[in-house]
Amino acid sequence: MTLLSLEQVSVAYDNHLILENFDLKLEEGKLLSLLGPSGCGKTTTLRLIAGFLEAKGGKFMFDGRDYTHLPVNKRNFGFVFQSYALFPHLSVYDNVAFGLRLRKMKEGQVKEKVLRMLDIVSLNGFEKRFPQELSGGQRQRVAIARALVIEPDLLLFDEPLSNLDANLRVTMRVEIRRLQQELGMTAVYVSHDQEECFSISDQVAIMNAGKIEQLGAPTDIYQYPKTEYVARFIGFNNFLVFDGTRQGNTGLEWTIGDYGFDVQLQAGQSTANTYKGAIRPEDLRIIPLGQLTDLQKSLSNQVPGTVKVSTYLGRSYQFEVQTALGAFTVNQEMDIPIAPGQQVMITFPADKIVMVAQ
Amino acid sequence: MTLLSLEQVSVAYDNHLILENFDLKLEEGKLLSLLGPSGCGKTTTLRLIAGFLEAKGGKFMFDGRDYTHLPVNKRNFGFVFQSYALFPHLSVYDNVAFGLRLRKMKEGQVKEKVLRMLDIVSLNGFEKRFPQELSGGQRQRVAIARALVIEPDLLLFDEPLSNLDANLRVTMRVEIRRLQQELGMTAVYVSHDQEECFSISDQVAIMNAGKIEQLGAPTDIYQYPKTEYVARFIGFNNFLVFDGTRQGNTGLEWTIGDYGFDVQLQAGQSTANTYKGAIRPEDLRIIPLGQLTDLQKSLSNQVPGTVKVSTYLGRSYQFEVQTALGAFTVNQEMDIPIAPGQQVMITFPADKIVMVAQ
Amino acid sequence: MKINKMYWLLLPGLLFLTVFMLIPIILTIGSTFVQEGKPTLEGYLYFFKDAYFNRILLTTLRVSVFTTVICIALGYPVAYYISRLGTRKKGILLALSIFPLLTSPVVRSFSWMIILGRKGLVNNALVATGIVDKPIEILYTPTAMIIGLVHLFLPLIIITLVGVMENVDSELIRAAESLGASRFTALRKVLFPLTIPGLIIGSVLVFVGSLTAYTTPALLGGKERVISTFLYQNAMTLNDWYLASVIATIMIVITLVVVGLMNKVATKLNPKG
Amino acid sequence: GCGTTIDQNGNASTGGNADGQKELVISTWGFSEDFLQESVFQPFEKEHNVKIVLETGNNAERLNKIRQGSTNVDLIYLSDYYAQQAIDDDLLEPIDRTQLTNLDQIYDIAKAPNGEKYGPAYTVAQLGIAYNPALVSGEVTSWSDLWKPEFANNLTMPAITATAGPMMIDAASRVAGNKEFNEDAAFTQLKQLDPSVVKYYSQTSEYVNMIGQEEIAGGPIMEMYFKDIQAAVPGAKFVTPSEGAYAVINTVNIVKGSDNKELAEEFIDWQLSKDVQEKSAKAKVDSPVNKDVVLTDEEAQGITYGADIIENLRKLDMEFVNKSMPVWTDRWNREIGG
Amino acid sequence: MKEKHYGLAIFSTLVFIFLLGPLVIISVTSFGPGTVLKFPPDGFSLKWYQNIWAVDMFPKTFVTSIIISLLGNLLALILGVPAAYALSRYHFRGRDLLNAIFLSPVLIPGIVLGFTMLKYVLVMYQLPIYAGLLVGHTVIMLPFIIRVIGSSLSNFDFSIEEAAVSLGAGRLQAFFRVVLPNIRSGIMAAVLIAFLESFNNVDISVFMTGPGISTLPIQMLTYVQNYFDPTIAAISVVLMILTGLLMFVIERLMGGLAYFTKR
Ligand SMILES: Nc1ncnc2c1ncn2[C@@H]1O[C@H](COP(=O)(O)OP(=O)(O)OP(=O)(O)O)[C@@H](O)[C@H]1O
Ligand SMILES: Nc1ncnc2c1ncn2[C@@H]1O[C@H](COP(=O)(O)OP(=O)(O)OP(=O)(O)O)[C@@H](O)[C@H]1O
Ligand SMILES: NCCCCNCCCN
Ligand SMILES: [Mg+2]
Ligand SMILES: [Mg+2]
Repeated sequence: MTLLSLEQVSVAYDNHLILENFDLKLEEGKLLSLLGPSGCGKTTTLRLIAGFLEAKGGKFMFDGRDYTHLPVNKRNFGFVFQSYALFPHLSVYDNVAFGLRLRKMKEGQVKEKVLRMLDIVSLNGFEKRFPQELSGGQRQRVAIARALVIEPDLLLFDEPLSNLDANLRVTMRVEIRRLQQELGMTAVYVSHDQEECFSISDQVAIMNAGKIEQLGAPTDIYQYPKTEYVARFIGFNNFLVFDGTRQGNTGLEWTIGDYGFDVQLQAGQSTANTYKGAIRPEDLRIIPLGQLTDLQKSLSNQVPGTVKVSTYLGRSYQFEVQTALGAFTVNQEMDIPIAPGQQVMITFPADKIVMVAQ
Repeated sequence: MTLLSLEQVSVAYDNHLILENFDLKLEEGKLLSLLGPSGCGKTTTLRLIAGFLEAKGGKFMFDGRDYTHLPVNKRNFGFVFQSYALFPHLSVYDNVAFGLRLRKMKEGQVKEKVLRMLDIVSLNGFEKRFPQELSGGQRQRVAIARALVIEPDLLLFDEPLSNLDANLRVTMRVEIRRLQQELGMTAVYVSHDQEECFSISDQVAIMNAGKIEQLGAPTDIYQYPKTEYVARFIGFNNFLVFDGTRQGNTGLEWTIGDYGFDVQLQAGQSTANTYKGAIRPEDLRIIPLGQLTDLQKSLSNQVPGTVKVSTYLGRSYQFEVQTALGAFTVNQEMDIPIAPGQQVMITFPADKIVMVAQ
Repeated sequence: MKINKMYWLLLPGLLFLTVFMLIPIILTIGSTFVQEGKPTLEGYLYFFKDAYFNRILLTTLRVSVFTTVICIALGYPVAYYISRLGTRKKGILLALSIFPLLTSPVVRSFSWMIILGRKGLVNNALVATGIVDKPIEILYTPTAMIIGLVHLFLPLIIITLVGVMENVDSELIRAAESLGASRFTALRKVLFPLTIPGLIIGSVLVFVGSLTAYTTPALLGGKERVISTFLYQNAMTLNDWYLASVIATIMIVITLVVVGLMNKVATKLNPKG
Repeated sequence: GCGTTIDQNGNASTGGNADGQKELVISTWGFSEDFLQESVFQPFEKEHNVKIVLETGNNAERLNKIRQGSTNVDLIYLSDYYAQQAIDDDLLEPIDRTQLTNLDQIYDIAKAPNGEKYGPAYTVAQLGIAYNPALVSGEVTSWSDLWKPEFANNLTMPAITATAGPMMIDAASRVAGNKEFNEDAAFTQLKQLDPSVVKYYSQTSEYVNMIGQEEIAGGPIMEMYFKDIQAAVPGAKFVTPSEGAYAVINTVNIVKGSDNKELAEEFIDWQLSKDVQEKSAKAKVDSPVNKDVVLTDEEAQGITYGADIIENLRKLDMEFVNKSMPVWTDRWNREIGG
Repeated sequence: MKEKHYGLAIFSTLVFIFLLGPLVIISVTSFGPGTVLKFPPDGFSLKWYQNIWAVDMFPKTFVTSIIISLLGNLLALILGVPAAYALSRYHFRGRDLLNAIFLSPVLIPGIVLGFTMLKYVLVMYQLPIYAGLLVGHTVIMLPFIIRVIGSSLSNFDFSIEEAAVSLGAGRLQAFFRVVLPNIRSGIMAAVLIAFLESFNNVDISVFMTGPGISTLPIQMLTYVQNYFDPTIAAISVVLMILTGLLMFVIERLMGGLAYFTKR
């Protein structure tokens, strides 16, 4: 059942339109992530849903009721602010208890809930501290606890984990997901951490300058971006700008000059020349030219080039490779990196190239 | 040449010790990252270096001079605040120009530098905006620009990119690294993004409750954590708690009950039973039991188990596997995930097991 | 919708002021432009043509401006000092700064006589240390008037400013210092602009207060006249409320101009304030 | 105590209170309230079964209030030209002198200071010169002595707005040698005095404090305050200048529209009675105008007493003063002390 | 975090000497035995303190003053706080004009304001004296309440108010539970200044008092026109002691002025 729907909503600051005819639908009990570059309107969308912003036009329906003009405090939505917005005059405990007390809950029950929630965000023992006396990450966790504890009808998260370390971030996102699913809460989630978005969401929306460019299940988006913009955003940093097609050894091949590329089309895609091939750095493979046999050299889906830069990424190395078709970025796990200046062959696996609208 | 050194520094809020006998050395022109869980004292360390905090004891030397009691403004350090701390009464342009104007730079030159810096942080056209009129990520970029533009002797970054999207974050970190190296600036960098830390740093310090637990080059730390704490922190989520050694097929084997593990020791490590084996989820391999030959089943470095949970991570799937030796987390790239409930064999590659102090 | 809400918040106060003050005052001021049923500016021309009146006006303005500037110069640093103190000390100093307001002007002027008089503490000290060889005249001069007014209004500006300064995030001062500003520069370029709203209101209160003050200038001011002397003479002794209202209107216009100027400067210093 | 006599609602418009007791609203200065309550108001209240409610403040303030009619005052005490202002503005009810049985006991000067239609003075005091002999060489005997070098930079004078202000203009005119009042001469004369003046006082407390702290050597002052001056400067002297001291005349009048005119007249008569006048004099609250009051030397200390003094006091023409005040004030502002 | 400001500390000390020095003299003279103010006094006496109670207009008008100032303050807060909030929370056309209007009572010379209010509020509107006095005092307190609280709100981060609302607080609840506690130093300043402004007021009270009703400053003024003894000094000392006691009680009851100033 559709719980939340934004229909043709427009939002402006002063006379500067931020969202224009924005549409969004979300099923009950689902978690939707908003992903998009800084300044594209994610916070604005959340604030609109929360009721902090008034739409210039359009309609916001929630649970079958028109929420467009419903006051914020009547909405029972939980909001985790990008800037935390903790109450400076209240202790950690009182910050978290705030919403419960407004609901006239008995102190005993308040205490139980608050302490359980502080436990979840690993802040036991910090009850008496004031926000000024906390580290950035601790503050952020208080903000999360405060929003979650009221078990709202809709949860709105604005970069809730941005100031947490990797481990805590994983723990917290698992907790958030668990609570959300256990309590059947619906949620809209903004984060810059793509792994986080993909792992936590039922739906991901990729935003571009106030519009949703693609909306879908995490695996769909991750594997099959529909546009160059989306592809680029989710890490398909390499593009092949085809100039035609030809018959190759194994079937139809896309060409750039003399180079031929075998590509697997997705359902609904034609061979029309309105596509670019996109591929992730970690899907490209490079081999020093010297290690290749002549046969290998003659295969399609290959481009020779020179390593320009090599960067250590922890797990893998990243190489900038200059080729006749432009520069490509390749991430490859290896023990001894290929040194800059070396000649390499880049391989573009046919099943990893995704055709995207230009 | 050692540019910066903290010697036996202690810092306390009220009477609550945060850093105790803290030592740190940094060479000129190098970038050091501080990594550690939320609340471990990273911000405190930066604030101490910046001069916002007074040490209870110890000494801070910079460039051969005693900086322990030098006023903040005499230090010429740039600070990027976790909370941005933008001047609300100044436009983006004036925020960035603030430090330059203090240096009595001519307006023409100020303008040139400010505009170039705004270009670097992709905020052209935002000059006249005020902080309140910016998105979270935009504010963060202004904070970065403001600190970088003065080309300080030492740069202190407190989670400078936490609110940026993945692409921008990479672009920005490359820019920061480039500027830092080009201008020969020394920097201390706090971030929760480990990839960011490893890719940008000359040195990484892993902090634990106000102490540095391990300090070293990124590759060293990444590959060879010395303690369980560090290992856990940088993603070695799986541990083998050995109970002895025995002679195996290929040499000495570490044992847990009947299970035997071939392990490559690092230089300096003995066979004394004071180690745990640590291994990353992405270094473990699982194969459904049915697909294994009997021979394969009898090899060492293997443990059978049952998949409990499977999570989509974008690139790979994550599996929780329950075994006789406890639960292990495995990340594996695959097109069709192994369903929960299936029996699998986990393989622990000998060269990926790292021995860490307990 | 937001706008409507806002008007509901403003309405009660506005209504109250309108009924009890605005309408009466507008009628009173309006009456100064009418004589025998005809519109006239005679009352105003009478004053503005008069060099003597203009001189008094200038003296008054000078005293008010001096008082305001000194109050800011003394009050601002003290307010900053208080605002950064531990909570306990802060309370004590705030309490101490309101004490002067609890003393009657007459006894206060008596104690200024003890301090500034010919045989007062200051003159005794000056003579004893040989800085001057005979007592200097401070009491019953414009200087004494200004001292008295500063003593009267300093608490006002201190309390106002402490209230405002506490809402300025101290991290901003650190940010400025990290960019190379000395503490003083940081205060000047960051704290100061952010406290402008409080400073303006404090200054307006002091300026208007010293412009309209009657008792303190009368008690300490010696022979120098200020404009409120005229207002009082006309109103209370001569019972000429027409001229009194004219003078009052002139004073109101002056303050409006000064407040306007201050707001202009304020917007320049803190466009977001 | 007097707390019981005050209407807590402050609502004096009914002219009576809940128990049907009449209310007499008296507007007065508000000094010596304890004495007045006990010796003047309470006996009157008892005798007439009336409740007296006080409105206090200085002349100008109270005058303004009866002008606006914001409270219904029955009786008002005013000094000198403020009474004349009230008359000029038609705020006072003509008095029925036949009701004032004690009128023939009082000095002529007090009988009808503002004309037969209006109230009598219930007290007359003299304005003379007080000084500190330690700071002034030689005797001070005359108004003209103020112009002597002994007073250079040592003198205080009443401000034009003080009760004594207009008297000093008259005095200056006379010092300048004019039998008839000469305004120009008066101002020229006062201007000459200006360099000597440390401060023009508008409150008597300023005078007392200044002389106490030796900021001044002396200046014109009402005799009734001399005891305070002596407390500050034990050796101080008060003189009645040879040209004559000025009469400070305080009257009591009925306010127009009073519902209690007869009662008010009875009160005025009571205020003039030997009994009240004597008690007031002995308490050193008011100088008596009732000729039958007999005081010992000591009782007369600090108050203006005795036919010889009172009959020689100079009394200004109040109507003239009032008419001239705007001009005098303006000239005084411009020409003196500026 | 402790910051050291020796220069500032010395400067502040000097300023406080300036502020409090005259009060020390006043306090000392209040113990003099003579009927005129004298410094240094000739001896020691408490009779002027006794005199405060002997002249029963002092305690009486003191009570009136306190009641008027407190009630007026409350009224001014009720009228002023919403206005201050609206003026700093929302940016709209006509805001400057409204700001000026709300400031206007301090721009008008008190005596003219007092006289005008006498003419209209008491005479024309026929308000009883007590009510008129209250109205007059409320009018002069309003600008202090609105502008001082307003300037505190100008640096207020309203996102915490949004947080409260999102947690289910109504507008009023959010204001009282979140906004107010965070600007309490501003409120404290406003209430204090307004109270003192009213408690010390002469100009308005002179016209708005009436038969049987007066305020302490008016009573004191009346007194000094006829007596020169240290009673007034003694009253000043008593007022300071009362203030000190009040602070002490606040300190005990709610952890001090800290309650109002801590952020
Ligand atoms: N003003 C303060 N008073 C008391 N304790 C404080 C104060 N500021 C910080 N702390 C405590 O000091 C510890 C270290 O804080 P710090 O801000 O250095 O952490 P951090 O490593 O930067 O954490 P994060 O990653 O969450 O920002 C934390 O436990 C925090 O609660
Ligand atoms: N008060 C304001 N006035 C004017 N423009 C604003 C205001 N607030 C935000 N904007 C602009 O609106 C756009 C969208 O802002 P929003 O905060 O929704 O971005 P975002 O997607 O949340 O970005 P980020 O990831 O950086 O937080 C930005 O370009 C921003 O500059
Ligand atoms: N005891 C005499 C009463 C006279 C009141 N004088 C009022 C003086 C006004 N200047
Ligand atoms: Mg945002
Ligand atoms: Mg931190």
